Order: sequence, then C-alpha cells, then structure tokens
Amino acid sequence: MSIGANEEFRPKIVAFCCNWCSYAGADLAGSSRLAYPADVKIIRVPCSCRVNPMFILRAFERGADGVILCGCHPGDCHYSTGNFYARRRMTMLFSMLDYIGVENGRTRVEWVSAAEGAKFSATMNDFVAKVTSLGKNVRLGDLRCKN
Amino acid sequence: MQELINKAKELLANGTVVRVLGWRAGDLSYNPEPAFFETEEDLQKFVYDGFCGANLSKYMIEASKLDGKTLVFLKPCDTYSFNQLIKEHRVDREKAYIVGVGCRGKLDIDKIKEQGIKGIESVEGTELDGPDTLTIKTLYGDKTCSYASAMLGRCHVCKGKEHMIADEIIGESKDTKDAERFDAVKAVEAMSPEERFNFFQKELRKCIRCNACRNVCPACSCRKCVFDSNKFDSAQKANVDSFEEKMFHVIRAFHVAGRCTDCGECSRVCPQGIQLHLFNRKFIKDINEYYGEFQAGADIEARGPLTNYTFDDVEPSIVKERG
Amino acid sequence: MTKAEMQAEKIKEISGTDPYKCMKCGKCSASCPSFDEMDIKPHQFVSYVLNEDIEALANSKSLWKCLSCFACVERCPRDVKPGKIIDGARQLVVREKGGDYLKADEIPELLDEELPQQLLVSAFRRYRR
Amino acid sequence: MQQRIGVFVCHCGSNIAATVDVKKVVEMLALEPGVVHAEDYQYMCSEVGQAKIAEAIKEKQLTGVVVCSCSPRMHETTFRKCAERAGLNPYMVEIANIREQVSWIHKDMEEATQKAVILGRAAIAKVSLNTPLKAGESRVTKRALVIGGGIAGIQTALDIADAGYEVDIVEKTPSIGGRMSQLDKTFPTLDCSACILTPKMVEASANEKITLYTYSEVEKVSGFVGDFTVDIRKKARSVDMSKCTGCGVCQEKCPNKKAPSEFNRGLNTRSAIYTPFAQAIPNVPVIDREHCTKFLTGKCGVCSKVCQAGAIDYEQQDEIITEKYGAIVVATGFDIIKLDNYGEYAYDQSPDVITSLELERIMNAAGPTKGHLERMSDHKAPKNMVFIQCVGSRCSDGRGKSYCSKICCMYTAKHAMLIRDKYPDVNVTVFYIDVRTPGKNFDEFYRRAVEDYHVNYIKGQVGKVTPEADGSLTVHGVDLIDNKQIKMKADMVVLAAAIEPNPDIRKIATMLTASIDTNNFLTEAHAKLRPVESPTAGIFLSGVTQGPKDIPETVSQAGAAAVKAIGLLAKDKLLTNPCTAQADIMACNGCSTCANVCPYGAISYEDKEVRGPGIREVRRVAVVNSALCQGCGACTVACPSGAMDLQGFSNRQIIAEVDAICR
Repeated sequence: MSIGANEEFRPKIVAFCCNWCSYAGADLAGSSRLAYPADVKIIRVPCSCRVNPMFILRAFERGADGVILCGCHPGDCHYSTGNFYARRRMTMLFSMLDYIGVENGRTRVEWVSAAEGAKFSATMNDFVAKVTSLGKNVRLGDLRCKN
Repeated sequence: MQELINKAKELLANGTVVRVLGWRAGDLSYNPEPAFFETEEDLQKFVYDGFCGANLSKYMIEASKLDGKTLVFLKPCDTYSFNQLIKEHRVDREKAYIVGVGCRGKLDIDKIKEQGIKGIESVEGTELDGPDTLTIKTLYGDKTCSYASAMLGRCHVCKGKEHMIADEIIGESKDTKDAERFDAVKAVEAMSPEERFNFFQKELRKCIRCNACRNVCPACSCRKCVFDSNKFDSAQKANVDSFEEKMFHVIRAFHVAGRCTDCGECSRVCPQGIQLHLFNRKFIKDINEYYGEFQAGADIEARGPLTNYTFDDVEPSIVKERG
Repeated sequence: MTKAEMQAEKIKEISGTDPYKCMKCGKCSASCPSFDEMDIKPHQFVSYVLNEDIEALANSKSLWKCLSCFACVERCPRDVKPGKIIDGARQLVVREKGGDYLKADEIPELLDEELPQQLLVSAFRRYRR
Repeated sequence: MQQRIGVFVCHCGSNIAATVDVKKVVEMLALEPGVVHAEDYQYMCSEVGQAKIAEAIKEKQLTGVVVCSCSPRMHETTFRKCAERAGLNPYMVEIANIREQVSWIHKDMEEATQKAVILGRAAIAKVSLNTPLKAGESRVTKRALVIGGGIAGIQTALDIADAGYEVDIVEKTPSIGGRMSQLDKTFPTLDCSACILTPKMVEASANEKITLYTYSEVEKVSGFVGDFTVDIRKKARSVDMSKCTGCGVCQEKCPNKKAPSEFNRGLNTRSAIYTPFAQAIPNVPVIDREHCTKFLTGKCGVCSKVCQAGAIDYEQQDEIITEKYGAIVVATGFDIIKLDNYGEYAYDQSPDVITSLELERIMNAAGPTKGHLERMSDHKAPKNMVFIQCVGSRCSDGRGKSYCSKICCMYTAKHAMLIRDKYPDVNVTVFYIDVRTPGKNFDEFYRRAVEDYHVNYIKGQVGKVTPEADGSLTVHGVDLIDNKQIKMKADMVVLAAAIEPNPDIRKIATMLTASIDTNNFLTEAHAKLRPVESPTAGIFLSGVTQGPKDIPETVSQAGAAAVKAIGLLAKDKLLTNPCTAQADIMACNGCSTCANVCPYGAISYEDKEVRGPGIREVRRVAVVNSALCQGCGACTVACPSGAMDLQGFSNRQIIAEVDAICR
C-alpha cells in the first residue's frame, strides 16, 4: 500500500504502560501539559511483566506500526521483579523480530517512573518520529502473505 | 540391535519394567515407528537402525501416567529433552528405566535421495556398528554413499555423545560434529533486513500448518496448546490470513525459548522442509550471548534463562545497538 | 516578527541559552571582573534580551568590556549563562557590520601592554574565520 | 451473553470539553456493539453525575459501564463504588482516560475527539469481556514499623502507640533524636531544640508500646499491606544493652579520642566508644570498630577493664530480627548536600567557611566551642559575618538541587538574630536571592532581624569567597538594588547548603517498592489529596523524606502519617485486590514455570482430579493463593500453555483493547 504524496502518514502506536510507574508518568505528562502525538494509544497493564509477546505480535498483525512497552526502572518495580522478566522477554522478542527482518525501530522498551512526565512525553515524541520515518508497517502484517 | 532386544527381554522377565518403548518396522524399510512392547513375543517386531531418529522422550509423558516402569531407549541428544521434562514435572523419573543408546549420527532418507538415488527399496549398513559406507538397494540396482553424507543436518552440529541421564548405556558412540551449530543462524544474521524478511517469508510460505513440528517437539508438550485455546483468540484455523498463521512459528519458538534443547526434531519432521531450527537456535544463541551459556536439559536444577534475571541484564535496546 | 524580536531570537539561538530560566540572583554580576566598566551589568543582559531591547544592548559599552572569562557561565545556577548571551549579542553586531573587523595580521601593531591576554585568546577563538 | 453497556462521557468542566467534542464522542460510542446507553455530563464524578450513572444502571439494566473521564488513578474507585451502590459489580466498570491522555496534551479538536473515541472503544471492548469479581480478605498485623528515629519518626511512633498499637522504631545511628537534636534553637519562637525534643525522646523510650532498635537498619522487606515481614539488622554495639548502666566511664577512659564526631559535624573529635550526645537514648555507648584500638590492633581493652557492669562485649555479632508489621512509616529525614561542586565558596579551603548546621553546633552550649561564637581556624571571635543563601538550592545547572530547601531563609534569620543579640558588635550580612517566609509568624520573625537587630540583607548572590593571607575572607558579591558590585571582608562565612533526602532512601524505597522521584524524595499517592501515603499500599511518609519541611510541618505530617497507619491497623481484615491470577486446570501442565517467577510465593501445586470431555485423571496443577497474589501477571506470560490468566487484565481483554486501538 502506498501513501499519497500529500497525504501525511500517521502511524498507529500501541503503548503498554505499567500501572504504577509509567501510567502514572503518562498522567503526569498530561497534567503538566507535555504534549505528544495523538497517534499513541495507551493500554494499562498492572506490570510490564504482564505484557505477553502475543499482545505485541497481535498489535502488529492488526495494523499497528509501532509498539512500545513502558515500565518502572529496573529495581523499582512495584512487584519487585516484574520488569526484570519483561526485560529478558522483550530482549528475546525484539531480537527475533529483528532476525526475521522487521525493522527494530518499531519496538521499544523504556523505563519511565511516576515522576518522569517529561521523559514520558519526550519518549513518545521520539518514538512516534522514529516510527513515522519507517513508514507503514507491512512486514509483520504480511509475513506469510501468499500474494 | 540384538543387544537392545536382549536387554529388553531381561528387564521384562525380571519384572524391572512392564513395557518397552522402542521401534518397530514401518511401512517403508527406512521409516521405523516408535512403539510400545509388553511381552517377549511382541519384541520380535523390535527394530533398531540408523533411521531410528525420533526422540522418544515425549512418549514418556504418556508412559509416566501408566502403571509400572517403562524401559526407554534414548540417544545422547534425547536425554537433554528427558531432563527438561523431569524439570517441568512432565515425566516421572521413577517410572522410567533409561537405556542410553550409543549414536554415530542418524540418517535422513532425503539426504540419500538428494544424491540422485532413486527407487530406493532398502538401505543396508545402517546399524550402530555398521560400516562407513551405506549400500542402497534400488529398483535400478545397488548404490552406495557414505554414512556421513546421509546424516540428518542436526548430527553435523551434534551437542556431544554423552548421555545426560541413563540407568545404563549400550553401544559405542562416534563423534559426528563437523560444523558449527550457530553458523546457519549467523549466515541469516549477516543478511540485510530485507533479505532476512524475504528469506523467512519464503520459508514460512511453505508451511501447511500440519502441526507436525508441534506434535513432535518435546518442549511443546502442553496439555492444551495456546493455538487450540480461545484465550488468545488464536484458535480459529480456517482463516489463512489470521494472526496465528503468520506468527505461529515465532510464537512457538518463543514458547519453547529457554526450554528447547535443540534436539532438531521439528526440522526433521517438517514435510515441507522448513528450517524450523533456525528460530530455536537463534533464541539459544541470544541467550548464550546475553545471559551466559545455557543448555536446556543439561541438568534438572538450573533455572531457565527466561524465568531468571540479573540486575545488570542487557536492555532490549541492545537489538538496535547491535545493528 | 519585528526586527527586535528577530534579533532577540537570534541571540538566543547563537548563545544556546534560555533567558526565561533566570531567577535574578545576580551571581553573574557578583562574579564579573569587568562589572565596574560596564554600563549594562551582566545580570541585566538577560532582561534586555527578554524585553527585546537589543538596540540598547548592541550600543552598550558592556558588549566590548566583557572579557569572556566565563566566570558567570561557570557559576550561573540556572544555566542561563549571561556570558554566552553577551557573546551572542556581540556576534549579532559583528555580523550586521558585514565583516569590517580586523584581519589577524593587523592586530600585532595595535597590541597594548595592558591588554589582558585572555581577551586576545577569546577574541581569536571567536572571530577567527 | 451480550453485555448491556452504558457509556458516560465527562466534560470535566472545560478540562475535557474544551478540546474534545464530547457530544461527538457520545454519538460515536453509542454505535458500538453492546452499548445501550450513552450520555455526557459536566462533572461525572459529582453527586449528580454519579446519580446519572446509577440511574442508567438501574433503568437500562446495564451489565457494564465505561466512563470517559480523567485517569483511572483518580476516579476509578469513585465510579466503582457508584456502580456497586447501584447494584452492579464494581469490577464491571472501565475508565477511558480522555483527560490526561487526550484533552490535556492535544490541541487539535478533531484529532483529540478521534483519539477519545478510540480510547472509548478500547474500554468498551474490554468491559465486554469483564467478569464480576469479588474482593478477598487478608489479615492485618497490628504492629507498625517506623524507619528513622528523628522528630518525624518519634512523633509518628508516639501517636501510633497512643492509639494502642505496638510500634517499632529502627534508627541507623546509636541514638534517636535525628537532625533536631543537633539544632541549638528553633524558629520562630527561639525555644531551645533539646528542651522540646528530649522529653519526646524520653517518652518514646519509656512507652511500653514502643520498641527502639537503634544502631540498626532495615535489611529486607517482603509481603504487602497489612502483612509485611521485615528483617532488621541490629548492628553489633559491642556493648551489652541489658548490662550497661550508662555511667559514661568507658568514654571518659577511652584512650583513643581521635574519631571525628558525627554529631558535631566533624568540628571536633570523640572517643572510639561513644554515645553521640549527652542526652542520647538509649544511653548506651557503641564501640566504633573502625577507630577502636582493640579492634584495630588487638591491644587495649581499657573500656572492658573500667566497666563495672561488665557490659563490654568485643565478640558481639550483628543480629537479624525478623518481625511482622501491618504498616510501615518512612521517616528517614535528610542531610545537607556535599559542597564539592561549589569550589567558589572555598568551603574546602577555609575552616572559617562553614555550613549552617555546623554553626548550629558552634552556637550550642554542648557543642565543640561550648556555645562561644568563634572562628574554627584561630578560635577568635568574628567581627564580620556573611551568610550566603541558596547554596545548591534552586540550581538547574546540574551542580545542585533544583528545589528550594525551604528552611534556610528562616534559620538564617534565626542565626543572624541570635548572633546580633548575643554579640551586638558583630556585623551580620545576608546575601539573598529571595527571602521566603510563608508560615505563621515567619515574616514577622524575619522583619525583626532587619528592623530590631539591623541585620544587613543584600539582594544578590555571592560570586566567590576568597581566603586571604591574613586569615580573613573576601566575599565578592553584588547588590542588585543599588546595581553595585560588593567586595567585603568577612571573618566567617556561613553557607545555607541545600538539604537532600537521606542517601539510604534509594535502597529503602527499593525494598519497599515505594516510588521515588528524581530528587530522591518519596512520591505521594496524590500530591494534594494523599500527601502522607506512598502509592504502595501500607507505606506512609513522615517528614522530609517526602519533601523539604520545617519542624512544625514535620510534626504535623508525622501525626498525619500516624493517623493513616492507625486507620489501617484498626482494621481486622483488608479487602484484597481481586485482580489475581488464576490457573485453568484443564490447560495447566503443572510445569512449575509460573512458580519460578512469582515474587510472592503465591503459587503452589496440588494433585487434583480433572474432569473434562474424555478426560478423567489426577493431575499436578497450579493453585494460586489469592490472598498472596498481588496481580502482577508475571506468571501469565511465563506459562507456556496460557493456562494462567489474570482476572481484570485477562489475555482476551488486553487483546480486545489492542484490536480496538488498531481497528
């Protein structure tokens, strides 16, 4: 699918945020009026370790152009160890996606604390810019397309 | 082979085991099937040769539910799987009498066919103590090829001929490793993202979702597979464009990551010849690089890499930095 | 945008500092070795830029009395760096004059015993093409 | 069963409605499958708004509710309670956050409205798959732990004990008392710090409900609200507390008196066996093993010889005490920052440049100079004193702290006034940026310093302090009002150094999984409405650990934290979060992978008979203890068969949200 020259490409971005740090960080970005593109839609999960790689693949399959996972900083997890597991799982998943030829700029993990509204906003701005520059995601939606 | 049969007879007779898990002849001479034997009479059908490549560990899940002990013949590489299954409480060590069988590599009929040999009726010289050259009886007369040239791909990158678990060992092993295990993965890694994408798209396009890989895999031993459950909306198989069709192999590899012993059964059974081990081995390679050398099934104690962590683990951004 | 607004923007751009961050503590003026020579004091540079009174700044003596010793840049608790602002103003003036400043080889004969070494070094650093 | 969903879109006054076309959102969401009711209102959280929700639940027999409003962290509980009152299970409510995530960050109305609709759809998709949940119960251990034995910790402990609950104080140093015990006088009344603090210390030690663990540190924390288990390391004191009479002979006779006194901020030295100060509680000394000759060389043992009670025990080991608590109050207080980054003030170069806390010790009758104001270099009385404000406070250049330390303006006025009162011939100059005196009788206090005591306040920060050969100091300042640079001779310079949270707080916050901000202050559950609670349930904040504050504020916050802790301890049972993991025994492999990642040990395995189509066997399956499960979801991803799922955040619910967003 090609994008018309004068039609601006707006990516679909799914952001998984842990309830205790990153979702609160997003709230702080909001109450501090620190803007980031409307392309980002947040899904609240209790902890970054709740995010099943299936969810990320599902998002890509349904047409997402980028998926970002935000959690508490390592060592600060509300559940003590959740983000440590998430970190290993996502490292493995991202490496695999990269391996099968999916642009690695479409996936990201960022640690954002409840006090880091500014970091949340900056991260989202940066991620949206990166995904926008990669353009529409065709590879993940199309891995086994028979046409 | 006779040694194995004698051992089976002996253990059945003295009541150590009540059944034997081994092989019997299949439809084709080079296609033996795993089978249970319960009497000395049954054992007349027992066969064992170079084509007995199947990993019998997974059959022990069902055998563990039965009364009495089962004698099982395991190659060195099968024992990793057996250990992993013990660790996951899927097999009962007490219900198994393990005879470790020596190994000089297992054969792949396709490797013989690839050498231009057609009309194969039978292959001779495949026994453990057989010669280095195979004699192939064909409709067009006898042909020969070297044993090594007919080996399964996995045997060329063999993890070693030591049994990780066994009650006793029968037969001598011969080293078959003549290639590096991760070379194939490295070759893919060296491609550009476009080439990698095209490569995997071409591979996966061949998939007919027969589920043979899943059914044979000792790590894929779930009572109910997520792909058959409605918990992820992934159960509907009809729609070829659905999520699982595309992601099946990636998810399957992720599910067994850290648990896969690299037994190579998935690639062996794939009717379409998809190089499925490339997924599993990629995870193994990453795990070794990021979290230290780890061999699933080497013991029954160590914590799996994905159920473990250290404070200083690499960040997922390593994927990007590594480039 | 008026000319003054553009000039103020230009100074902010050249200096790379944000005058809004100033909390008017005066540490820059307390630190300035040329304070007594200046008609507009270092802490005032910031408000001149904020008020877009660039004309006055450009015509001030201070512009040429600043030694670029960067004591104010070093010590400013708010990272406003008045030294960089005055440097920016100076650049603005120099650029607008269209390059009619000294050539390097004309300098030796103009040298004065009293002239602080640091001034020379920073002048070369800044005006060298 | 098809859900009957009601959608309620809040204007939040103009907070949402100014940027989001709420009517359009209502119109669009009304078209979603399952939605049988949609309306908007000015303030959904108001009584009227809640009444609208309740009414719709009853009239339209709603089975699910979606509120498009502010963050669920704000009003999820409000709307859940509202649903419950109207007869709907509270967990059948989902919030679409269209304020923090939409109206407050987007300007374009069309774009914002579109995003609000999408977030609404995701919430509808999720609520369609919600199931009614019931909260379980867990018990409450009726005992509180207070970490830190300063005025904040003491006050909190006294208040909790007063309400009849057991409370333990863990204090790192050998005595309770904290920073306040180092102070000479307190503003704005000028009463003597020790005179008002010591009785409280005595009260804490005498109170039978209070146990003091001094010279102790929290080592490990596990559990959760109502049921924490804490390991406390009682460091080896080398003195048997049960035998020591506190006679003080050991300290007197100790031959090694070269250790810098922490209590006097290193201005003088103390013996190797010591109590930090005369009124220490407990009045039992500690052997500082790093300075004790016996520990360093094996020879000496004087203290043991002179101790009549035989209390000295060189062999004493650290002891780990494990105790259970229902609530934990953090009162770890502050220290002042290190001044390494501020070379221009010559703190490292001249002993006559001191911090305000050092001046407190100099002014104190029990301090290193016995209360005489003198220069530390030559012990001469100063003639000219300069105070520099905001040293390291309000700095955004990375050298200091970005915040205002809050107490410096007032204590400097206090110091200036006390010096002018006691030594009228000393000239006192204060260089300030702003003088901040909000507080009862605070500005009057500051004005007295200027008007009655003629303290010279100069607006302008000091650029540099230069030590001169004659032992004096030159202060390079500026008077911004007169627009004049000032070069001034001074005999002593006092720096109002910024305060910072106790450096141990990071470690403690990690143990408690309490969130902490970039300045190392603990974060409140809500900046305005829940200022003494951590977002982590059962953890309360007392004193400077939450943010800079003076003594009266600290004491009031300490009381508030105590009340919150008491409110928790007064309950016999706590309702637990019903969003816990559950294993589907039909799919469970019994492989133990989930138990390996569970941080709470909430998963065990049982042999259960499983019956299903064609299945009747005994299997080893996972069982989740829902009282222990905190609902993180680590197990759900670890589970290879997907048998483990999390109630309230199930796989299907999250996938439904993903699908709705990517639609």
